[in-house]
Amino acid sequence: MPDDVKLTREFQVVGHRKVRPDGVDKVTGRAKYGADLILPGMLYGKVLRSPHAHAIIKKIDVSKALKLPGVKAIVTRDDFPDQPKSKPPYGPRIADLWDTTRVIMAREKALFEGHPVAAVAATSESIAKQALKLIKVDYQVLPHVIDPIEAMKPDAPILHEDQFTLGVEPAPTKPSNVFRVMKAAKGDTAIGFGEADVVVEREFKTQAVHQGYIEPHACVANASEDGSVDVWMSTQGHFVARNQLAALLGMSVGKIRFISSEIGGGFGGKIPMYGEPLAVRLSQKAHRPVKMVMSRDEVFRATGPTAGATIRIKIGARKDGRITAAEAELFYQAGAFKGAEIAAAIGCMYSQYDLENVSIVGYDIVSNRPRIAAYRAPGVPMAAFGVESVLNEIADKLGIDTVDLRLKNAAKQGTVNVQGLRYGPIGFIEMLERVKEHPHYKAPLGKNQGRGFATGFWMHAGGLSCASINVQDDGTVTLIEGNPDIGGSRASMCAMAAEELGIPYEKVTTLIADTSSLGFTFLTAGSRTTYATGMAVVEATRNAIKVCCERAAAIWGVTAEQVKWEQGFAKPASANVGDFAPLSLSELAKKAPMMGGPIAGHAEINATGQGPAIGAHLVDVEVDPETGFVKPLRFTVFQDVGRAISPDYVEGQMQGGAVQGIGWALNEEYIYNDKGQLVNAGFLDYRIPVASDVPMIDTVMIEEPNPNHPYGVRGVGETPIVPPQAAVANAVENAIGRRLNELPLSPPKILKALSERPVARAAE
Amino acid sequence: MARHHITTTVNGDIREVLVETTQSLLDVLRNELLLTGTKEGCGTGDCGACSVMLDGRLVCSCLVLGVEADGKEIDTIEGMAQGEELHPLQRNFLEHAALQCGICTPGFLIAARALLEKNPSPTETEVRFWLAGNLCRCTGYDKIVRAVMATAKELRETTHA
Amino acid sequence: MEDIRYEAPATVAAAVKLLAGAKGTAKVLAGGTDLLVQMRSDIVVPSLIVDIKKIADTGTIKKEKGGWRIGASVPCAVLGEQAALVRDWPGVVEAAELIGSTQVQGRATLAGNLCNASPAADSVPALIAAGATVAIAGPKGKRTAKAEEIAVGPGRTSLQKGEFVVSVFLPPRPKRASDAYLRFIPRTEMDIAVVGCGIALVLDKKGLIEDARVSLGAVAPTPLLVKEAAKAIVGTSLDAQALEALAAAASAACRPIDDKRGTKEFRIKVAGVLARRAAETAYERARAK
Amino acid sequence: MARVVLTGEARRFTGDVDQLEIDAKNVMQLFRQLGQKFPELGAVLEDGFAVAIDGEIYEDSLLQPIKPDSEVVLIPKISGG
Repeated sequence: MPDDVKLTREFQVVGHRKVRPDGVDKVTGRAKYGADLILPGMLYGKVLRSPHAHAIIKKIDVSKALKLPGVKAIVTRDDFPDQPKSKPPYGPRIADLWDTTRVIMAREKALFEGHPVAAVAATSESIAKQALKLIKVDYQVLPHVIDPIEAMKPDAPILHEDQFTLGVEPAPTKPSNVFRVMKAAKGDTAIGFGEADVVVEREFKTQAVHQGYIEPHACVANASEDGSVDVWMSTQGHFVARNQLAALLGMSVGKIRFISSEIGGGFGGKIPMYGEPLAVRLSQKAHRPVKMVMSRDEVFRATGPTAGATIRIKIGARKDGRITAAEAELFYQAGAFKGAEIAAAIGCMYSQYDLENVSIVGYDIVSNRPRIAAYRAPGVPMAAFGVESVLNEIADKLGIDTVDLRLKNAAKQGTVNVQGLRYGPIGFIEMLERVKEHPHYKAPLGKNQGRGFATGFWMHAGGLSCASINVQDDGTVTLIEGNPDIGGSRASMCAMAAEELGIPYEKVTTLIADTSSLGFTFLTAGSRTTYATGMAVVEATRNAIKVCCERAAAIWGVTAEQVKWEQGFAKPASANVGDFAPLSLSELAKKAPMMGGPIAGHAEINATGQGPAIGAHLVDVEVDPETGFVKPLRFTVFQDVGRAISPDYVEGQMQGGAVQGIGWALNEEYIYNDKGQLVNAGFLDYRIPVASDVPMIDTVMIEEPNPNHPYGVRGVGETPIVPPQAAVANAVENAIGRRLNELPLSPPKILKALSERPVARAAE
Repeated sequence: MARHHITTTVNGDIREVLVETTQSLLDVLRNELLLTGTKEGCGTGDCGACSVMLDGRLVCSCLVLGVEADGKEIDTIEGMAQGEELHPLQRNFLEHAALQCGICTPGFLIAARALLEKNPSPTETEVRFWLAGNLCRCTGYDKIVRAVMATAKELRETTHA
Repeated sequence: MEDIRYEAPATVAAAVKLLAGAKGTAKVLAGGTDLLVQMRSDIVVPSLIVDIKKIADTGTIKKEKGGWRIGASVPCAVLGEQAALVRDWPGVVEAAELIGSTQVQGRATLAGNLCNASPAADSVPALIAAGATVAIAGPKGKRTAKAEEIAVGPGRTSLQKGEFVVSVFLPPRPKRASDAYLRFIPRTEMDIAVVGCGIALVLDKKGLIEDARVSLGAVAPTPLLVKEAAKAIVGTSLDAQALEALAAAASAACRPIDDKRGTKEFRIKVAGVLARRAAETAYERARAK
Repeated sequence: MARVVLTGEARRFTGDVDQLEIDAKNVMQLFRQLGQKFPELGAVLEDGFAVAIDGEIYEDSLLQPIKPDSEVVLIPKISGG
């Protein structure tokens, strides 16, 4: 973006706390989410799922179910064409179609408990449910494997007979559950460890955790008789879903229109499609609209949690706290299909530090679990849990303040990370100084209380975004963009457009386009929406302003260059241009139909310049020494947010991420029985934090405007989930004098640790 | 499947509807009466998204059979605003940015109103424990609790004025 | 397809007749907070649902012979609204107010909590400690049972075909008597007890414990009445030694399992901790009266 | 000539080569030339890699100019949640 002068002026709208435009509908129950659409003649779809973790599907007999009155269509694997495998390495946008078609409907084998095997559309939910019981599936049950470390063993049951580990030399001849081994290195860690005065090596374990959005997946598919299809879907990216559906069903993209409903939370988990292709095929077969809504049980069993992981961390440091070498081995579970986010972990886990010698190896491992989906800074929190825990231990061993240890090693402008990326300005040192100045850092602690600190690094994304802006006859403005609004992004889009135009925020209405009304817009994910789509919105608005200036120039008989746009008015660019009364947006809009047509602007961009997004968390906890219960008492989140367009919603991202992290640290986990079945597939026993579990979450927004964005925006959504696991674990360690390296830090584990000897500390 | 004819008062309107025995009140509200403001997050009483008032008492509508609503009065989110005027809780939820995705919001509002009717001066702890049955995954609860506290204060001041 | 019959009789006799004559599984519906969840997941597929809320008296709380008669369909949320009941049985009320959420308490009942026969039911150890009895109606007429006699195993009760619980009775309280219930869960709310402990105490004029009942939940297939634990504190002023003996007796009585909610070792240890803490609370409450 | 740095994943396709000089005016030319030297890498560049040019990351940006003295690093694409 060339025109960055605005970074210094005082904003009228941007940065102010405005009520979101979609808010009233959401507090009155009017907003329509995935499950809220009802169409005439609509059928209800339900999915039959495998009770087995690993089984060959020998035969599926739907004849009885089809005869049940009210059943209008049934689909199985036979209703979906098989897909080719794509070539490695797989970028984020090309989920392998061979995998994806098997995620939505099992083909040769059921690969996890809850794997779809058939789907029914019927005139009522109860009939559809009844029909599922009449489908006979002949399974040949196979041995299964749940734990990724077990899945790596030579005698483990193999999920995919044609999967040979990538990234090892020589190329293996036996199939493996390890899809790939990924490496990154810088310098020489052997030399680095040789220079170290203290070396700490620890193994950490985390469990699979679910995004836990409150709205289950839901869609309505309506196939028309002309071969086109409309899909209403709760999704983080309807353009991506449309393209994927076209590929899965062998349809042309132009025949498919996706409309994004309001979305009840996603956190990465609503990027993939699950029921949509099934609903579309059912609708095609039944010639009626079909609604598919998952139950909570299905959400837990069959949609992506994020990877559980085993992580080995080894860090060496000199007496003065300078790190001399850092290594990591990452064993990540991908679920039944490849795709564990080891690349992101490798790229981020040590990246806020200026390290000379680093070596990281990551393993992407399949096992009989649902395929993982992205979850907020996917892949990074588990690795950060290990790194930040070990740094805490090193600080203790060396008797150095834990923030000072980070300061000693903080990345700065010019630092090169393990992937070779050289940083521009990066405000990590400034953030650490802010932490030290904060009253929370020095506040006294009571008995059985402890304080923990951790930092986190994430790269927010850019990518494809489109926006279109229409100035209406009366001077109001309709802005059209393509990102489903999960957390108030429409408010930020309105704010940026209003700021550019110099008109009140209330005069701008933002709509989310369907996939046929706007160019391809990438996901609401990767902390990219306000950054990338915001950029498109600003560019589209500036294009409309250009038209406004041209119209004013025509009215005044001057050139467009002689007109400037200021606070909602076209004005002569200088006194030399002439003495013309400023023309407002509404005056220009009113004249527009007679001056060549309506005023509009649009932009289709690939937002680049994605950059680091760093955060630091400080937490106090109290541990009940007799029960191991951990109560978070105080929590402060520090984050470089670039510039907060909607400060309320930036704070909300920081608070929400921190609390998800608390849940991850203390209670959340997938628990399987010996048959490979999930035993806690509900909110009763998959324990996300409730209101009484957590304190207020204080936020410190550090606003160092991002030079790559016209308003200085930095993506903020994901970073806040990176530090809390380690911060909480460090606080627990500080409170009880024992270190726990396995998440969740459940009371039984803590009570057990309390019966063991406390760790020795150099500082004491 | 046998159906039962029930007559129930929803947000002051008398409604007659045929319900299946196994249909929950939530299903009846959403699918039969087309009142989709009440949400399903779990269907097992663990998330509170389906909170409604049943004869003046806060319940999860997923844990009530539709047939049990016969002769009862039900209040849902659709009846919370009075015409153009939002309930102070609704207004404060907006002003305090107490929602992100908004799927849990109707349940929180119904539950919070029930709290303030019972206890006009709740402490932060009381608010948190009363609302513990309403799950929110986006906000970390901070702004929700603040919005409820602010509403309580506002209502106390209006009553005393 | 199989139809589920729903009936809402107006009298106890009519309910008994329906239940006794049912083919297949007949379920009593009071609050429904367990039944609806079980039906949804096909754990229970009833052929008959008998809603008892239209039976007069199942919905009321009455003072009876100095004690409290609580109808089988009285929601837990109502208990805390009765100040006199809370004064007499604070432990029972606090247990009832721990069942699920505020919303769940708007429906869930003490009788339902008992008859669901979960080893971890929150109100049951409190009821057992309280010496509560239940009034049961059945084809052979009315009978009374002790709270601890209802559950015979996880999900199984001693109720015979055609029988249902009409009310729960909490006995009258002498002076200097009180009770307490504590449970351990990994969160602060919304969980099933990993361990639960109800204790009811009566003190003499000197402040020594004259009578005690101790009950533990979630540490055995059914909630336990632990007489040894009570014995450990009777005659004491709940001094440190008595508390230790109580904790040891409580832990010794546990026969828990490892499951997704906690380990055996954890449950045994925490049972002792909770017994101690609940006793202290009950003792303080009793002394204040 | 821009200096191209190959680390981690990219090195799987380039053997011992961890740096090379390439005369490319934009990313498309860079990818083309890398593909000529390392055909296996060339096959996956567009789908699998982003580039960092002098510390700024560009994904799917074939037309992004590269200056003669630029440092270009190949980085595996990652996606967010």
